[in-house]
Amino acid sequence: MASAHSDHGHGDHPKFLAHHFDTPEQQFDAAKFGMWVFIVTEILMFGGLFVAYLIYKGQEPSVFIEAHRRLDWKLGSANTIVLLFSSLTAALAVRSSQLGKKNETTMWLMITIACAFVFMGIKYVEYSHKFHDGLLPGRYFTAHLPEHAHNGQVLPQRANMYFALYFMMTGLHGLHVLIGASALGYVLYRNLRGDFSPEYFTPVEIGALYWHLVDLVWIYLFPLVYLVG
Amino acid sequence: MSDHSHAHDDGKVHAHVSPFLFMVAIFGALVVLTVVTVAASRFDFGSANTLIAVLIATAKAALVATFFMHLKYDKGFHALIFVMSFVFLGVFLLITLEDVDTRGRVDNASTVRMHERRGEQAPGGFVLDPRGVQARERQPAGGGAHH
Amino acid sequence: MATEVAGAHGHDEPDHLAPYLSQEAGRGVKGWLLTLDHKRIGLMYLISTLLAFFMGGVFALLVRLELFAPGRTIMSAEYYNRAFTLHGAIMVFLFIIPSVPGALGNFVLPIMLGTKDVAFPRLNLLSFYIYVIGATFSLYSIVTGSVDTGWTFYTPYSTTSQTSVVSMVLGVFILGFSSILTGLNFIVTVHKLRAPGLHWKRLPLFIWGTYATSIIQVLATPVLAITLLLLAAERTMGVGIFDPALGGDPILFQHFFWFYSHPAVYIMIVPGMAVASELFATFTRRAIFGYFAVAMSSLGLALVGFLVWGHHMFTSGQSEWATMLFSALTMLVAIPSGVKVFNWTATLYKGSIELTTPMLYALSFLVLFTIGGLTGLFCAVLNTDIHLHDTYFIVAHFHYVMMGGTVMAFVGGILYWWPKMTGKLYDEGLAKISWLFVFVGFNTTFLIQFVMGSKGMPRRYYDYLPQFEIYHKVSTVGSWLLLIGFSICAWVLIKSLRSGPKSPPNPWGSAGYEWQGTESPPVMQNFRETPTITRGPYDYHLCTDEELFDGFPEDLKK
Amino acid sequence: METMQLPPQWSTFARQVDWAFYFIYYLSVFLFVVIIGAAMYFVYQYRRKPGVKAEPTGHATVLEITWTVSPLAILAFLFHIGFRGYIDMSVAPADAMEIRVRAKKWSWDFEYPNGGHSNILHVPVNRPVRLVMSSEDVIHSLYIPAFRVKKDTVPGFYSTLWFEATQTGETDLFCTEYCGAAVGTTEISPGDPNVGREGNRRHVGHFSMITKVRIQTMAEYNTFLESILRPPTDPATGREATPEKWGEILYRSQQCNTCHSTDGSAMTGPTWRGLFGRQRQFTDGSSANADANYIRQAIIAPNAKVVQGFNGVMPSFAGTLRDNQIDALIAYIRTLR
Ligand code: HEA
Ligand code: HEA
Ligand code: HEC
Ligand code: CUA
Ligand SMILES: [Cu+2]
Repeated sequence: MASAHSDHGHGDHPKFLAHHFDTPEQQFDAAKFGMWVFIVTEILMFGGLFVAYLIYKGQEPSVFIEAHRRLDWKLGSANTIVLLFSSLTAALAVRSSQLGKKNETTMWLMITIACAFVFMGIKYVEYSHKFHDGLLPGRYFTAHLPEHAHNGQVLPQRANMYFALYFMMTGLHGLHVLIGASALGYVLYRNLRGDFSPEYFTPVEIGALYWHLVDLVWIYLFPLVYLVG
Repeated sequence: MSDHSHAHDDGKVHAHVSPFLFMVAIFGALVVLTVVTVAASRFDFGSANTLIAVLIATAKAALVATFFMHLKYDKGFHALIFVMSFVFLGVFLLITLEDVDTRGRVDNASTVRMHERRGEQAPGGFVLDPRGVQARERQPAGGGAHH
Repeated sequence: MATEVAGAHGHDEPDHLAPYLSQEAGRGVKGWLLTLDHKRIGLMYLISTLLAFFMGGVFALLVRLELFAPGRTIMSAEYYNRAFTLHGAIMVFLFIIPSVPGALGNFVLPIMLGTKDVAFPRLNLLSFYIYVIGATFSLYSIVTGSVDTGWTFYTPYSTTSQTSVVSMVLGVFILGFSSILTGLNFIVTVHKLRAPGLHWKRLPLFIWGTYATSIIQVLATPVLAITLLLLAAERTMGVGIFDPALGGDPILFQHFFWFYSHPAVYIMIVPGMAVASELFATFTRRAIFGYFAVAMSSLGLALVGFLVWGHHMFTSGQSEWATMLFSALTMLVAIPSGVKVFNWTATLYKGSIELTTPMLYALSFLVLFTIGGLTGLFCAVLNTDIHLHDTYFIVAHFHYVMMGGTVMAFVGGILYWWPKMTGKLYDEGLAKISWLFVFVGFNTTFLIQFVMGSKGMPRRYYDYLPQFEIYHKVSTVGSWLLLIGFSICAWVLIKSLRSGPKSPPNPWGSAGYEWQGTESPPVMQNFRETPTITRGPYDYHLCTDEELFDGFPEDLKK
Repeated sequence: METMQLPPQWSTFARQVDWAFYFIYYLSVFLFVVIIGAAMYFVYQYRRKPGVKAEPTGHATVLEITWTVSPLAILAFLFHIGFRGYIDMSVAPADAMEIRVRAKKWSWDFEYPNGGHSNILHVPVNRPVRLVMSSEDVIHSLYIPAFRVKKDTVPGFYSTLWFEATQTGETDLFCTEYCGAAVGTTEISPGDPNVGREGNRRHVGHFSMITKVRIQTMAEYNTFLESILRPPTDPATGREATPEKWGEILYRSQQCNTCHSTDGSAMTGPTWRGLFGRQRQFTDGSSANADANYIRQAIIAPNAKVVQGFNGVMPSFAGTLRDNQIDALIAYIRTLR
């Protein structure tokens, strides 16, 4: 508590500073630390799926290789670039709000959110394709039937496991994209309202951190699921 | 707060502002690595495939974390807990893999899906859909280990 | 420095210098349900977790009653299966995991840290409501057919059970988030909001324990979340990751489940140990022996606890290699637990011991946890566990650690901080009687279960062979003694609320920061002025016994 | 030998396990008495007395290091004894006799090398026996306390277990992995090996998935093996049972009665009363006449066609029931007009 005793007359207690914090720095650090701890929990949550994926892949590599050919690596790559780019714009949004450039922040945030929608759009195309081909998880998997043959070939029925994991992983990730986009939407709203300044840009920073996490998960998901069968 | 008060004593937020072009350069590097990983997947490195993919992904993740997420200019503790989360995940993965990989080593009829000697599949397991008979014939030899 | 002006606040603005229970600190129902104050939230947790304990206890009594005689006694087999599942699930997820951190931690932690609130008060309220929503889902599951899977939800039984598994699983999933957010909040609070002068080596052991617990909550609970999500997806969409009929591996489910649930047993016990440390210090008037070792052993338990989950799977068909590895690693957890037990015992040596009810509970904790922990070793040793696994020996083991350990510490902690929380004293004489019933009742119920288990009585049995009847009878009678004990205890608390004498600020003469620096009950912002810490939490040697009650010579105030 | 804490020692493992158990037991008693004894003594000796202050806590680094490090030695030893015992339990001798165990809700089926089946486990004494186990629905676990052995049976996997009995006699075999219960009560026969003290109807489930292990001399065991290939003796006539009677015995011993009634009431499965020769409607819209072939099919592959109004929960008895047993069941169902 560096300036422990200056917390009384509300005069030098800025509006954005909650009553139980002494300094803006303390509040900023706490928020950021909190977000990092939260990121840790997200990593472990997604991690569970990655563990399941790697274990089943290790058990039946050839089935997984055959199954992963049914994903469209081009769409996957496109989505990778979209997310990487949105990560850049999110970082730039933080930068511009640090510099107090409100309009620029608005622009970067809007681009980031737009990227989220592009990503979900591409996902939609991919998903509807999979549904159509009977590439559904577990019990609903039908791509081993002759009517779903692809270039005259059908998948082994065991490939159901690959798609179970594919849908769980990308589905949960997609959900995070939506949550992240909504969080950024809220940040955007507060930015438009003029809440932020070079002294106070915590929500932008926190929102962007979360968005980078969404990107991080995809960075692992893309090569493991789309590229290495 | 005792652990941060030494850094600055004016209590204001002091965050590092990264140069614009630097950020764009990082993005460029990420795109290049994406191209590399796609290109690498065209070649078969055998069992190293997954490892290579994970290594490239880790390089990308490191770039995002260090520069976009400002870990480089942040408290060391944040980097520590970030890395620790991967360590704990590693423990989970490795010991679980250890189990799955070593089943049936001591007794080859134990915890395996197929009875070696009788060639009978364990009941209650994977049921082949009768409609997919043709599919089964097409299956590559390696993948059928558990059928 | 008491220059705060109440008038500076608007009408609805709570008065930061009014006692937190008073109307000025927040009016009516809204002042409670929408409060951001950690003390009020702590109290709301206290009430909810006690309700959960009561509910879990009722199911326990039903289970015991059914087992009083062989064959059908009061219910059918299907309902018995629901009863023990709900007993286990409620006790674990609704009661014991949120109990100490949620209720006592929320109340005491910020005060001990010399701060006004936790780092994220809004998040704190949110975790409480997430808890409520999760509990509601679980209750919904109970009324719509309930669950009969056991608290462990093993597949493929849980994927095929006809009962209302999905809503229970979602309930527990949601409760998990509550637990994660509380842990996150505490970690940040401990790091960022300590009062000036309160460096790590001066942290009370309660804080160390809660901090270690929070680390486990944050690292382990997400894996439970994904496990339960997969289970729900399994039931609703048939994804098949854990379903052998679709090529999945049920043993993998057990890995996933125990990767959370073993660390979770330390989420349950470490806060209990944390409370016990405070009680031992206060009622021996002495610093805990080996403070540093006790603090580090909490972290040690948190970390080593992540390496041993497979000891629940020795007979599951897990590979022999993994089995041996897990057995070896499990041995290691005895070390930090042992360090704690030895240090508490050493603290008693040359203390000035007062046998108040909280101290009696702390001593019960010591005795019962030692029994529970030592019997854990029978489970950790491979060839004995093969025999004991899934028998009543295991049931007795975990009741000794959970009920004999955590619940004893929790009740001790409630009584100890009761004057701080409510500003009222309770009836010590009656409380001691209730303790006696609880202690004797507990041992009657569970000691005999060790014998029954090692003789071969399997757990989760609705009916049993005649040779086990006598053990079950004794055990059931014990559960009635427990009921009497807890009923008296509930009466003690209710009586204190209604007509207890007003408590002085520090009725126990404790040197703890929370007793020295605040009123009982504390004001809304805890301290009239920000404290500066100049001494350790257990520095009894710095003052005379008389001074203890009125405040240290070089008090927190200066 | 049976002790206070443990069941009789009827297998070669038992002595080793019990030794480990009692070693930890006395170690624990010793530690408990020392630690808690000391604590209680301190509580008495240093009770609060007016004018006596607690002595400030000092340091005793050597003591602290001792009690942190020395338990390691004990723990290493504990691991060692458990490990040795476990290795013995994991590796069956090469000459072990193999018995196939099939678990299902809520009964055990044991298949002997000669192809015969029983639902009580018969084993010869002083001969290593290896069980190769499987389950077709949920996880169960086979537990024989007197042998100190236990192993889960996991659907989709095989698991193994071995032991060598050292004494003839009869002892209990339990299911120790929770596996649910049937709705309501079920009719049982007096000869049922399971527990039941509620007359001829009782609850069945995980807790009733109990049977016996009968340890016999080699000669007795061989006689038993002979007998399971023939119809059993009819208690009423004392001679070999007729097919109809055998079918009735199987109806109970194979636990068909947990799901099928013979009195016309529907339980988990359709009643058998009046089944034979009736027209059956299936959930897929098709229909068939319940003749002998149909019934055989319904027993071997029950879920190929599911009768309307029911769920396909009946387990397949292929591999469990032999042809002449199925014939006997058909003969029995024929009598239920
Ligand atoms: C609060 C909860 C809690 C705690 C603290 C513990 C503590 C321990 N538990 Fe327990 N356990 C449970 C809750 C808990 N357990 C539950 C709920 C289950 C069953 C779940 C289910 O199936 O439903 C279970 C089951 C369980 C099993 C699985 C049994 C089975 O199903 O087959 C095992 C196996 O290793 C085990 C071991 C241990 C060990 C080694 C410890 C150790 O941490 C104990 C360490 C403590 C001591 C050893 C005593 C003090 C130390 C000394 C006095 C030092 C000197 C001692 C020596 C050198 C020996 N436990
Ligand atoms: C925190 C954990 C906890 C606690 C405290 C308890 C407490 C008790 N438990 Fe247990 N129990 C479990 C966790 C716990 N349990 C778990 C996880 C399982 C495994 C489930 C499974 O297999 O899936 C289990 C299983 C279990 C079984 C085994 C069932 C079986 O395998 O078939 C039995 C049987 O005796 C039992 C009994 C009891 C009894 C008699 C108590 C008693 O101590 C209860 C005493 C409490 C009361 C008597 C309540 C009365 C309270 C009041 C009157 C106060 C009033 C309060 C207010 C007014 C606010 N429990
Ligand atoms: C777990 C419950 C269960 C058990 C045990 C069980 N069945 Fe069934 N059985 C069913 C159900 C449910 C159906 C109806 C659905 C179907 O046709 O698969 C059925 C259908 C049948 C049918 C066809 C009946 C009809 O009405 O068309 C026959 C024949 C049959 N069972 C014989 C047996 C025999 C013989 C046994 C024991 C050796 C047995 N069942 C054990 C549940 C069971
Ligand atoms: Cu079968 Cu329990
Ligand atoms: Cu455990």
